Amino acid sequence: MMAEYSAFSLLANALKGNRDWKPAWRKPDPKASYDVIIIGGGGHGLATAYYLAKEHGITNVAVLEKGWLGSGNVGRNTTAVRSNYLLPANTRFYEHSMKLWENLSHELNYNVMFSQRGCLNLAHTPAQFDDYARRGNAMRHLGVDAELMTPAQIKRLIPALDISDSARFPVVGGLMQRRAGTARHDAVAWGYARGADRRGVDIIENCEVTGFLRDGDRITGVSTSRGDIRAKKVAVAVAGSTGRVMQLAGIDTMPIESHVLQAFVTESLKPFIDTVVTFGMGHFYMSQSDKGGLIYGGDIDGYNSYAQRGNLPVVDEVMSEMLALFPGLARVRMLRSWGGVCDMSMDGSPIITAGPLPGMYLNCGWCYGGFKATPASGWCFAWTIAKDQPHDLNAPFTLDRFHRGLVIDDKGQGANPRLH
Amino acid sequence: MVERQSPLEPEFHVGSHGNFEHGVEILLTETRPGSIVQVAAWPGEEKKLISAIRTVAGLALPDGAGGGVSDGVKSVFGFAPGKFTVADEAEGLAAAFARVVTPAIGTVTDLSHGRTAIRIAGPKAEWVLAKFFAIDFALPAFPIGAGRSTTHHDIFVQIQRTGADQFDIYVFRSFARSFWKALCHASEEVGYEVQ
Amino acid sequence: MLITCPYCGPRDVIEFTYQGDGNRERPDPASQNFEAWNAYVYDRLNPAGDHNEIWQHSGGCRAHLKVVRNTLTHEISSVVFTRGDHGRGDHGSAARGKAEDKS
Amino acid sequence: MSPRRTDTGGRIDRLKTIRFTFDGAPYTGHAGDTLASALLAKGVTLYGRSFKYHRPRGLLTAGVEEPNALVTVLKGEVREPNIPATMVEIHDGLVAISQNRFPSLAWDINAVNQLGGKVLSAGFYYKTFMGPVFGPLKGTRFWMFCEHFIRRAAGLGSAGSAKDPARYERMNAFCDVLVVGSGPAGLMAAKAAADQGARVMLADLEPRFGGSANWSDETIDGAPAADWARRIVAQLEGRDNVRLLPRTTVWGYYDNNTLAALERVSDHKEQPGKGEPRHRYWAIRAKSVVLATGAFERPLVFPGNDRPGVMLAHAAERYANEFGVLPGERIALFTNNDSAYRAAVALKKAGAAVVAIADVRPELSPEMRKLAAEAEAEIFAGHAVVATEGGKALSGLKLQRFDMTNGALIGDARSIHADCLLMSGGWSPTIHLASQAGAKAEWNAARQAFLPPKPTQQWIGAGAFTGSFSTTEAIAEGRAAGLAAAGGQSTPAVLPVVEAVPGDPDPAPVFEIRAKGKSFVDFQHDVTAEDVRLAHREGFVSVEHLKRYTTLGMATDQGKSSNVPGLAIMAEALGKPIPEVGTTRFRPPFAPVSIGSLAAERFGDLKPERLTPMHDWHLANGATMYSAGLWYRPMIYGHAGETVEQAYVREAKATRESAGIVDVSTLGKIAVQGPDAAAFLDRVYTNMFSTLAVGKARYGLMLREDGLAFDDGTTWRLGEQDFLMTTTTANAGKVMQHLEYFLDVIWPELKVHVTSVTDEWAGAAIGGPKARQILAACVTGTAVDNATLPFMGIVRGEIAGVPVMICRLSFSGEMAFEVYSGAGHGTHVWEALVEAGKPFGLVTYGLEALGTMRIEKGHVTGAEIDGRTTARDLHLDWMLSKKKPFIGSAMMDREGLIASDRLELVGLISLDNKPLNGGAHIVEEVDEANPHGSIGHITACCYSPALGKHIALALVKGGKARQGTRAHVSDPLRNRFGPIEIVSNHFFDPDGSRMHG
Repeated sequence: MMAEYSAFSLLANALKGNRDWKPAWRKPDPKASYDVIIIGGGGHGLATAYYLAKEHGITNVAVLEKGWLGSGNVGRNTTAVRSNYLLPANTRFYEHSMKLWENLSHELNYNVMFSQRGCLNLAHTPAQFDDYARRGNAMRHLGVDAELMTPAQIKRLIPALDISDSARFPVVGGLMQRRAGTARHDAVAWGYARGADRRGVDIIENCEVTGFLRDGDRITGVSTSRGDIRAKKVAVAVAGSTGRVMQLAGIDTMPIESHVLQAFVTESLKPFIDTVVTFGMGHFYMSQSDKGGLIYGGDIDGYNSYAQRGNLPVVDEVMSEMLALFPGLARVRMLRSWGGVCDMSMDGSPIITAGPLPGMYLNCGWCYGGFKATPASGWCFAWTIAKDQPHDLNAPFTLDRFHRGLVIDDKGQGANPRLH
Repeated sequence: MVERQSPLEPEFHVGSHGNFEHGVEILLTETRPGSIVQVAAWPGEEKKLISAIRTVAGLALPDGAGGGVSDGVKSVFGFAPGKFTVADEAEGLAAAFARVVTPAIGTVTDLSHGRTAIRIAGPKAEWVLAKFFAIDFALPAFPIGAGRSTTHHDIFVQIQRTGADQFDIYVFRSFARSFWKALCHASEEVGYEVQ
Repeated sequence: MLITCPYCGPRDVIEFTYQGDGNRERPDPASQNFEAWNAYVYDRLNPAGDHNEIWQHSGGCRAHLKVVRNTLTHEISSVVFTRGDHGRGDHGSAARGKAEDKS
Repeated sequence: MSPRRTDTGGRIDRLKTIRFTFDGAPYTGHAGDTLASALLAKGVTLYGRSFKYHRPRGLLTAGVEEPNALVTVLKGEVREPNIPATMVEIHDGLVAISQNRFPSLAWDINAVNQLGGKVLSAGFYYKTFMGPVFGPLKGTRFWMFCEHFIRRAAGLGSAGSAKDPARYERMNAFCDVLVVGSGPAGLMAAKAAADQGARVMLADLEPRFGGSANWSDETIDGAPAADWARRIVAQLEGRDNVRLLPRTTVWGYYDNNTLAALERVSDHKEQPGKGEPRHRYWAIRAKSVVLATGAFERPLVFPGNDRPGVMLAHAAERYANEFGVLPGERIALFTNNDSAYRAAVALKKAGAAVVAIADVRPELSPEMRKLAAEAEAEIFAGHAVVATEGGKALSGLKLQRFDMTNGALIGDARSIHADCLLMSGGWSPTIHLASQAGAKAEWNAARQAFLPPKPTQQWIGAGAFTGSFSTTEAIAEGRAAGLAAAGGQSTPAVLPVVEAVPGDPDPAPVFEIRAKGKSFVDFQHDVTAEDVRLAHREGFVSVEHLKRYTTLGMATDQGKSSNVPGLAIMAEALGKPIPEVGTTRFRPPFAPVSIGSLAAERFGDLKPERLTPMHDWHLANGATMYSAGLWYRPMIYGHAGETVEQAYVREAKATRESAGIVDVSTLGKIAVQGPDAAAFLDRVYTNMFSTLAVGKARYGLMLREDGLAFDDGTTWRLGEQDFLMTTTTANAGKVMQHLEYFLDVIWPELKVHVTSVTDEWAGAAIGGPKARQILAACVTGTAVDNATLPFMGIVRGEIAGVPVMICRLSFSGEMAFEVYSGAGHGTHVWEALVEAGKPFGLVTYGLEALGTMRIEKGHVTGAEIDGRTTARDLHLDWMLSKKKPFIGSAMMDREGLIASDRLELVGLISLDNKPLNGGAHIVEEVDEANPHGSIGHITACCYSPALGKHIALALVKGGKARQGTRAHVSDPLRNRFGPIEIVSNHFFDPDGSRMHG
């Protein structure tokens, strides 16, 4: 039995020179077959494995990761967690996630550093303020916390924010979700991996899926760089790589485009901002990590890409918006930038469903909001895989909703993934 | 005749500004042409349109995308496939084109009020423009007479080089004042004069 | 990233607007084939590799371009007008050579 | 003894004294000094505190890779944190302070963290702070409580909130050849390319061009290398095809050879020139790039290697030769390679005593022995440093015999008294830009380094960047690269002759000396060799896991000196060769970049202001402006003492009673011209336009391809083939792109041109019972009576000598006219209309009154056409032609779009006579304590002067069927609950008798 993590075990191990710590998860070789194979060792895949084992007792499970565990978007995001959506299907789902987040460190015995420091959406015109009020009220009517803030209250919360009337887009107010916040992204992957591993799940890194094994239409397993592996059920949770993996199954077109999203971090600073803040007249969001770096991002680059590398126009745009809110940061320096590949769906909402082929289960369409969904995504996907039907929470997130006109379009942008 | 109001008026300050003690290296002015007209040909009708331009404006367009010419009074340049901007100190150019450019050739759109023409000249004109636009202003890449369509963030412009050190910028009227202020600001470093 | 517009020459990506998958075929306007309409509106090829795309040179000549671009490397192997030989002749793309970008 | 300035030498100007302060104490230095060299010359040994343990730290390097000596530079209230002192050029008045210490650099309370030692090992925070399962601190509270303190202890410098008064600028550049790095390789490349006539840019992050030539003590063509470099630079300066960019860090290599660089234009000046930017951000499109970025020296990992006074060997050489500063009086060296011997000689020449050279290699070449003798240094071959001594400065070190084949330490340690220890662990080529450009680095076992791979973009490497560490090679490769980059033929040439000390470029494969005590790999983040081994034990063995788990290489120096040693220690733990552990991909930026420079000219000016032709008139006449997208529009023309509501009620009331005028110039206007224009509009709009007569206008609705409502507006037929389309203000650009897309991509056969003419026309809408009389009073050239100008008719005429186009259409619901004139005449016409209206009681009104009147009429805008509603939801299905297909027609009847529980447009009347709020929700039963059961929301609301009630438009589930029923507003955000009646959206004059007149 692996040692529980605690202050006591930390001290006890330190006294022994930290020599007795064991690997956080095993590195097993793949077996010939499993009950469930999950393609994708990111946050969602690992959470799915964890909840399959924990909630449904299905432990003969393998998670296949083509690179190192957590190498996709779970380790490339800006770590915000919130459930401040407009449309009920989204709000309910993300609120379920929020509730799981609130107990996640205990549940996993791994400190994912979930910090409920709040998320504030700034409004810059009365019309936008009304829009946020609509959203906040929608949340309140589903039992989710939300409140409006005045510029004076906002200034007290974020002293460095420019709320002057002379700003090009003055702050007229904001929508605050206090229970929102941030978490340590890598820890989420590692915590779920450790939790799943302890329940018997095989986590297999450096194992790339190269094809699907089929019996007629039915999916019966996968070919991988480490050999064929059979399974009763094959679940796909590969986010930005959805197009690639589905192509291996012979499905060429999907309501998904893969786009690159850049994120940025500054050099480490003493505490500067104690909440997550978003700009209403563009696309900018920022928080501060516990290490002190300001972590921020903006819009996607806006073209299909698998390159995990962006271009300059978005860099310039994000920094311009950042300084419009925080003119004191002009001399602070951007330390690092990186890119993640986002699975942009046609309505900005995800897909968690059985199918589209028999024996296959699909989890994708996270756009750039997948991190905060991690617990609920895994929880609902595990349910769907275990019971062969969706939970109420993910029932709206079907693949056929687009064709049926049942889109869940929080931004109202239509079938234009670049704009979601 | 009622004079047209310039969108730049409150921000148009004649005189020398910025770092001019070390010499003025930029001249800025609004050229206020009487006519700015867009003429556009249907595919395959470009030659006829070009000859219509010769007929109406007396300007012979050189070959090639973005090619153009100016005689100091009238100017023309291509800014998109089959599309040209023609400017004239005098008013009435749109009506003149409307008589010559038949529906079979293409269309004529009067933009005399809708675009503001700003001229930037001087030894640092390329330097200042490079602060705004991601196009190559060097003479071999952007010859005299030629035109370019480009943008600076939200501001769309057409630029014609009307001299070795001189560019005419056609900007949407509603953006003109903001752009003018930015242009003045960017010229401070090298010293500029508004004429 | 630079895209070589057949009319304007190489320009920074900031001047362009992405209009997505260029492989889609719009059904005949009067068509009642809803599968085809749905596929056209919602389903996209999303290849890891060369992709046929539509871009608009919205910050330049505003022409729409068919672009072949590699989604893994961002390398562009071909750019042509969506309208085909639009504007050939004196003020088409002749002066800038063929509408191709091998950079 | 301590560091000091040498009596002679260095490339500083000893005649120029510069005064500055550090932590409040006054110092002096010379022109050409960095903050680091100037402080070092004054004997300062303590520069900063490390991140986690707050250990005292000195200078490790002399350049951009410095992890320890970070300072905050103050310009008044404006703060610039985390700047390496090695990169700050001193100037008079410079104010720098140390950071991450309290109360002072010398006495830092948080240094107590060092006692935490092994508890604070890598990733300790993942294993604790989860808190109790029950009680007040359960859930996330305990962690958030701890986090509060952790955050305050973490972080380096502080950012400020005062706005930076400095100017930042962007510059777009194009060149044939960009040369990055101006050492001998870069200089030769730039010269060779320039000689070919190419447009060349040469960038170096240092203020002085020359790179290693500035401090190498070598001679080139018989002259000191620095003089040779200066000569080449002078030649380049005189050429107009060369742009020289000193103080310029090329930090990003993006697609298609787009490179990003930061030029620090005026940081080194007391005051920038008038209009001069602080930083200039160069976006460079280079046809070809020469990467001559050199190499970084690596530290060795051994106990106490972080003590102030332990420094990289070449850094000391640089301080001595370039700045005339000795980092110590009694200097020892510890090396695994030959390059340190050159440093020993240089320091000896500069006046220091070199007391010992410990070399891990048992066998040393005669050349090295000769150099050691020249430095009068005692050699300890096959030895390693196993400990250092001292507090805030080094006092000594311990050597022990070392077997580099197995890492064993043999025999007793011996102490050496020294105030400075120089280390050299070999060199890592600076391949960051090549890596960013998309290629994976390749391990070279001989050099013990990652070398640049084959290019994936248009670049050529030269010099130390390629692993060719000698100046002779750099010169030859530089010239060849420059020629090739410029497309020139490689020709034989007589190359400059270099006189350099000998040296084998290959180090011994030793990275760590395992002995008791903390051995640092990542200095800033306090990652020790033990931390790397702990990561290994816990399975965090891939290089990315190593980084993320231990934070190795994540500090402000981004692992420039720590990556390879860290990887080597992990490789050893795994028993695998280094290349199998992998290397991380370098990402932009190469070195941190000011955010101001990236915002550039948009710092303080995020977006342009779009102004209507009458903007100045509005301001002069008391308008309060409203920012709508980029536009500014009058919100109200308030009278003294009026509230916003009083003003708009007055304006709307007056309009309905007599007449009002509003600026509508912001409406999108698109000229749609050509023989197929009418046919095109039939496809674009849901209703028919081909049947519209010339001289008439029609209201049109557009759908998106998916069948949802997109935009609405009137389109005027000005000629058989000539239409003027209007769009909503917000959607003007989107509609334009929509039309262009269909014309260019879907229907290229249509002969239609679309042109934005929004800015061509000034628009004034004048409405109210007296509107026609006012027009009649000022319009000439046409009648405006009902026969000449019927509803939706268009006439041309003149107002005040200016041609105008008048269309009779109404948004307010009154008899109304839109008067269009050339934009340059807009104010002229507006003033004439206002003047003509005075006898009739005409008021000017703003967006608030406009919105009020449209709510009263039940017209939709962007609040209702929100991208989720259909024509049916908005009761616009009468506009859906059944005679023709149009964009969206095939998709608009899908099951989800015709469901009965869709949100539909309704009107609401407040039954408690209290105001309603935008964004309030509608419920059947109020539950203030636990709001639930929303059936819709308010999209727009106002006090209606026409009805004398508070009313709203709303989208409500199955709304049409609910008309006539009661419900409640539920607005828990603003604590507003109350009864409402659901009614038709057409509150006022539903049959339109007023506008039809």
